[in-house]
Amino acid sequence: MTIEFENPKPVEQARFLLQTVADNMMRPVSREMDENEHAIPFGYVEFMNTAMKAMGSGSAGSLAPSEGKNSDDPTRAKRPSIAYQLLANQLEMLAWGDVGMYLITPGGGLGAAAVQAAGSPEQREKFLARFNGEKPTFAAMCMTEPQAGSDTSAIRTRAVLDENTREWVITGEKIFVTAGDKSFNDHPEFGKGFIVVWASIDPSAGRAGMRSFVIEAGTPGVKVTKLESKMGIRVSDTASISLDGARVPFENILGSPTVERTTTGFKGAMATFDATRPLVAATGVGVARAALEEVKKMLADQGVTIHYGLPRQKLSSIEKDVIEMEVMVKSAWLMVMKAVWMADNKQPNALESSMSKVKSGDIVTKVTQKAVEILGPLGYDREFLLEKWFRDAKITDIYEGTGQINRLVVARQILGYSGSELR
Amino acid sequence: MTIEFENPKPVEQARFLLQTVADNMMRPVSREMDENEHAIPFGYVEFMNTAMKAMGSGSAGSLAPSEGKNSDDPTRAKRPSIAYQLLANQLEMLAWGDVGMYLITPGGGLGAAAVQAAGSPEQREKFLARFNGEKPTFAAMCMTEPQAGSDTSAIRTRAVLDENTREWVITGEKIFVTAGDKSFNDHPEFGKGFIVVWASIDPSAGRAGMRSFVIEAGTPGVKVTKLESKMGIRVSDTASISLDGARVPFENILGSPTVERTTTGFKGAMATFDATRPLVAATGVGVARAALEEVKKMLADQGVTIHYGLPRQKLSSIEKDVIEMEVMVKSAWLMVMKAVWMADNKQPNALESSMSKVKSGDIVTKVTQKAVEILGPLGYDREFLLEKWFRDAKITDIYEGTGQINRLVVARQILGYSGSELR
Amino acid sequence: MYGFTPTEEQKMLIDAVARFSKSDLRTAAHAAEEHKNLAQRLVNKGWELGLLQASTPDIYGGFGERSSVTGVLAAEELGFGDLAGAIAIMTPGLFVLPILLAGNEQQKTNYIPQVIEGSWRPFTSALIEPSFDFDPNALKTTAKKVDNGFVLNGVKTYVPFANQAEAMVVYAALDGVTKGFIVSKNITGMEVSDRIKLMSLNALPMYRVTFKDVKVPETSLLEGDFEPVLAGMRVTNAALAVGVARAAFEYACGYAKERDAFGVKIAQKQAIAFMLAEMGVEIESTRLLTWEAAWKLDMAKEDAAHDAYLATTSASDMVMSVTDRAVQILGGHGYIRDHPVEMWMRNGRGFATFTGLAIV
Amino acid sequence: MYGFTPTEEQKMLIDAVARFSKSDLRTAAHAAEEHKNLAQRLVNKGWELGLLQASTPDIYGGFGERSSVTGVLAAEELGFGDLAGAIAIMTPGLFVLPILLAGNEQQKTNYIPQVIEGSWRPFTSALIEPSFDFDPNALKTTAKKVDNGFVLNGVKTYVPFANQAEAMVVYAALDGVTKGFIVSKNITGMEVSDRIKLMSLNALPMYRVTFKDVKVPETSLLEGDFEPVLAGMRVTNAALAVGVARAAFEYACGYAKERDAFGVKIAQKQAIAFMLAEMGVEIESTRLLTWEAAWKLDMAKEDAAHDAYLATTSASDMVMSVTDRAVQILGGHGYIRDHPVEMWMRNGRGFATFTGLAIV
Repeated sequence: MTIEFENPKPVEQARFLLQTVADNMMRPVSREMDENEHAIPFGYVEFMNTAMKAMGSGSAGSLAPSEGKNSDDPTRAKRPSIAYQLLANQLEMLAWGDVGMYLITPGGGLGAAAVQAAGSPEQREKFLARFNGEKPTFAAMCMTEPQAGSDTSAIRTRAVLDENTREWVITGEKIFVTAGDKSFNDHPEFGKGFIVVWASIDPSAGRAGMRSFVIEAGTPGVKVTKLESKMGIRVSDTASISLDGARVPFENILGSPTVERTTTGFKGAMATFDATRPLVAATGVGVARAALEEVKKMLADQGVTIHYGLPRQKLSSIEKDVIEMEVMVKSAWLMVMKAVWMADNKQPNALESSMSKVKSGDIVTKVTQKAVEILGPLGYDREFLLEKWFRDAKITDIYEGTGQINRLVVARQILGYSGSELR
Repeated sequence: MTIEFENPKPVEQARFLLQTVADNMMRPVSREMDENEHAIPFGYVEFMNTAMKAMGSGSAGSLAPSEGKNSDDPTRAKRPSIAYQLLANQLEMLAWGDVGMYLITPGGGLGAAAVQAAGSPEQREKFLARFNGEKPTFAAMCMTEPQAGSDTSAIRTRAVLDENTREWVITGEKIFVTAGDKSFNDHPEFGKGFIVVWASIDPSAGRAGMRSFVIEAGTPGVKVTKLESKMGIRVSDTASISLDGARVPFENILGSPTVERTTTGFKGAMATFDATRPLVAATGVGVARAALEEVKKMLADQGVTIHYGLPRQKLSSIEKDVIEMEVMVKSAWLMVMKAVWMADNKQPNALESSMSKVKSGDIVTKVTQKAVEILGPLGYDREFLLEKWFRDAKITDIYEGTGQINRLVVARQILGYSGSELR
Repeated sequence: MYGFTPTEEQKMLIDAVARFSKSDLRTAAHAAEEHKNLAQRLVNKGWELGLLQASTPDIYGGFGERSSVTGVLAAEELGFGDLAGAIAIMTPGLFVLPILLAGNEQQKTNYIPQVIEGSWRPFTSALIEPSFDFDPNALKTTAKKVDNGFVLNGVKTYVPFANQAEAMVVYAALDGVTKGFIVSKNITGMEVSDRIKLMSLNALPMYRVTFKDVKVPETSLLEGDFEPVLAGMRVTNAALAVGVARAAFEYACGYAKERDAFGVKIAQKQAIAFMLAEMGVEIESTRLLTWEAAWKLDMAKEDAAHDAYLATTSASDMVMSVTDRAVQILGGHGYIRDHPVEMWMRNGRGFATFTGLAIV
Repeated sequence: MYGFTPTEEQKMLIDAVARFSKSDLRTAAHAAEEHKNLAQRLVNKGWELGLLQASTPDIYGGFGERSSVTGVLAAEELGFGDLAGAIAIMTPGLFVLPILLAGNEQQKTNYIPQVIEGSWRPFTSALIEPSFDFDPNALKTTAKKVDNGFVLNGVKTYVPFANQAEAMVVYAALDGVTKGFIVSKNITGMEVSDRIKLMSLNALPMYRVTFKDVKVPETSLLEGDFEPVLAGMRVTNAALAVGVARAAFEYACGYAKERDAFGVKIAQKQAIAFMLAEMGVEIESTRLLTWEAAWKLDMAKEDAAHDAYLATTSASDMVMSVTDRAVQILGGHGYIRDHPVEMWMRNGRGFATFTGLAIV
């Protein structure tokens, strides 16, 4: 083991490749997609579906962690995996391109990640194969409910087993489902996706009774009732999904169908957060870096040079701001890298994972806010992308656990407190 | 009623006078007093004892709110009192001079304020007359205990009535008693002072059982056990006081000797905070203003001009900092003025009072920290006073309710929550 | 003396503004922003509150004297309702008040009554320029003295209602000093762009205006100092920011007291409660800075312009922070446009740039 | 590859430093600060850890190659124990490492072994100058080329052990470029002031040193670039700041978990817990910046100096904020000198100025 800070070749190659994607497939349509909220950038989606296969990832593995795959791969047995590091870099670069478009990259996203993390080998095979198909295919995670946000224990969606048909009958309301429309509704351009729905199979058991269910696109009783109009990441469809007695095959439950009075199942979901938080953080860093680079470029175009190395007393206000932004972006990225490196090295990273999310949510907000301010009348104008990134950025500190929830997680880890000791 | 922002003449005169005091009696000895932690600046103390009488205040009224006095004064009947405004201005100016020295201004301080607020007319006469004597005289408030800081309900000091002698027998440990030594111990230069001790007469009654007692200097069973070494305000003696069966005359209890199951008595103490918090806030503003003015002066001496009116993009980092410091000092002062103006106008000001304390604690910390930073190697050097003000400043956000406690109070007021609804 | 209570007269006016702002502006705000269209009916109704008229002496068709204090009280209320609506209603003031402050008698008589006496009509002004370090005291738009007048050259942006404006005050550097010029519509060399698109204020039609060798007569020059005009714009900007911040703050308070999580209302969590407390403190501190600066303007104090600058500096940071935290408190709900806080956050960032869009 | 774990060798060294720092430096820190006196025994013991020796090749009397990464790991641990003690122990490095980095072979052979091979002896350097905008790349102390040498003029301050230093590296602007000069004690024209008094570091003897027409021979010039020296100072400053911040953070965590208020431990209050969480995040983020910069220095990456600057910039703000919050968490107890946090807060503010007091 050693302390070092250099990307291995595959990571550099992936960054180079995705930089090209960002430059050519994302940035040129960013503004148009933002202005036409519910339009779909088919060009990007189809390109990525092909490109990811060319990159040897192709399925959920590309944009969701796939530890299984790596540990199965004998060639990788001897050196530590870099799968998460690779992924974080890919996501950072895509988000640098357009974080909204990144969110609708085909491959299954969080839905596939859930199957990957909590499904049996049979389930993985059954549900994940589709992401290797010709058509771009989506899957979505349905967790949040109108009255249950950060407090997932308040989830009201119920799954009841119909003993006669051996089907789960699921009823409830889900909101904030990323890619919910593309995953569930019929789009001729896309393959058949699914949604993963969190529901209780035994409300009296609290969190121990929580399970997730794979629900195939088009299942009767399930309906996308609304696509949200959002501040930013407008190209990403955020759906409300209503389930009214939706019938789901018994074997679509992820995890055990019986309830033990432990919260293992739920902790599984929380462990997914440990894996996904640094990845979300990576996307925040991508947006922040985009804004920082654009500010420097626009300032340079105006003849403004940033002098580094000076005492603060000799800096201009803009120089001080830009240097602080650079510190923020750089340190947030290092925190992401540490968290994913730990994941790759099978080290528990609940603390570092949440820390990276706290940091990223914080800095992407500050950096984009400062970027718009520095550019004055130009920063605020939709002629440039800075104002869009300001809007896109804010979601980083909200989804996958708000900054507040992640501070709680960090504090509990630091203090050695349980959830009941520090509420 | 109208909106206006001009000091009436008496306030301007008081400011002018105290500016002279600050310039001539405080600043010249500030450094020396800071370096010799437990020395007493007799010159200042004696001067102020005389000066305050000349200013027509002389007693507790000068440095503690004295609503009674004003409403008794028939000439003031027609226009609203400006007593609190005057006081806030006096304190701000003294703190501008040296906030540690301000804290040992004779006149009774918080101890006298407690008698003023909670005592009967007889008690006021009996205990407060001494502050008009020839010798500088001190009184102190003893509330905090080793295990009871912000949480005053945890006070363990007990007062038990000895039915035979009709004396209260008081036992407990008090810490952080400002001017505890000067108030209780024998100093030939000073008059005989007292301490006001908070104790429970009925622990089963919780806060309803809390009372304060006037304990004359030198009372047997009471001992100053320690003078704290502090980060700043070193000229102000901060004492630990131990009470071991101290016997106090029955009539020295402030408030009712019987316990009703309400928290009226305790709320009285809390109401004192409404009165004193903006005054503490005023002292914070004084320190902050001192630092800001010194920074501007030292920069001007180095040929650095602060340009106002420019867009942030054209400011230097120092200009931006100084302008922000100015915004902070100015707005904190306005919040103090509003809180004391409300007090003068008999408007409930619990919200504004705590807001001003939050703001002042916040800004004096930031301003003095920035001041030291801006002056670089000079800011950190004990050759100048900036580093001292940095140390003096921090107490503002701690005493009379920490920034956190005051945020709680503000939030409860804003949200309409009780203490049990928002803990 | 100090005082923190409006006069009875001010109270009556402000109450009327507050009622309109809450019941009319606020309720229309969401649709106006989404459909990029503000109902003229609403603007007219706001105009009829008579704020500008009350700031204009009767010899010019109004019924009062300008009071910046009254103005900032009103601006806060309007901003609390809806920023785009507030600016639209106040736009004719951008034309009238600079003339009142810096114009000569003839200019006042010629121009002010026609604006003041009728219903709301598009008179505006052009100050902001499309450069990152736009500085109202160092304009890139120039005025050159020529025979019988001046020639204007330059580009302005963020000009409300420029496309339909009957006249506007255009600011330009005359020998390096900012001066206002009255420019009527359809003047040769002036070109109005398509409507510009900003991060917010979609309800408000704003334009870029280019001046290419635009010849204006000598009588178009406002000879008076620009400083009090700019100071007036700055306190107005600050007051509008306080209004927007208060809107977000109150909304977040209400939400936090309703929203359950982990068995309590989220407002009962210190993390949320402390944010709200700090938001409250910051709003109040900027409000008081704004009031004092306005009062100093009214009293013609020497440091009034200085204080106006401090107030708007404070306001820009405060409103960004407060509106950001309001979104944060609402979490995912804060991010969707069904709730108004995300719009206030978009408004919020703009105040660093909005000085010049309104004046009281 | 990325990696975040020290090598086995580094771990052993760091563990030894950490043990010393905790058991020796920390326990002595309070008395040393209060009595303005650091026990020489302690400094010697720290010296015997061999940090500088391990950074010095064996041809100059040491037993290793300089590694900035190892250096910052050690510096964090020393700073965690006590900043004044840390700087005292590291002071000879201020003399040795610049010679190693920028000196010629003869200078290395002449000077380094005598420092390295014995017990701790006062060799130091003089970089900081008493001006508010002190800039190591634009020194006011000048070196002028004359026959057979240079003439130094200027004033230095914050020079550790200047009164007893057997030799020091003095930095001066030679044709506007910062260069180091080796200056021996008792040289004509050099005057050492009385001990200076700062806000903290009272245990550390520091002095102002005036150079008036001080003539030094040609051989005293360190011809190499100052940039890597400065970068080394900057990462060290950052690492020491991380150490101090971590000390305050851990102390505050411990206190918050012990202290009761309102029926719970104060750490169970979100207001306190969130502060601790943020402190933890900020410490870690600066630590990683510091590590990366140090690694880049070791790898001689082009942007190493740039990153070192960012690390120390981050550190200065971070350590101020963390130590301030540690005091705040302790409340009144944080303000009294019985607890170490107030000293750490005083240390904390100094890092904006301390670059130049240590190098690894």
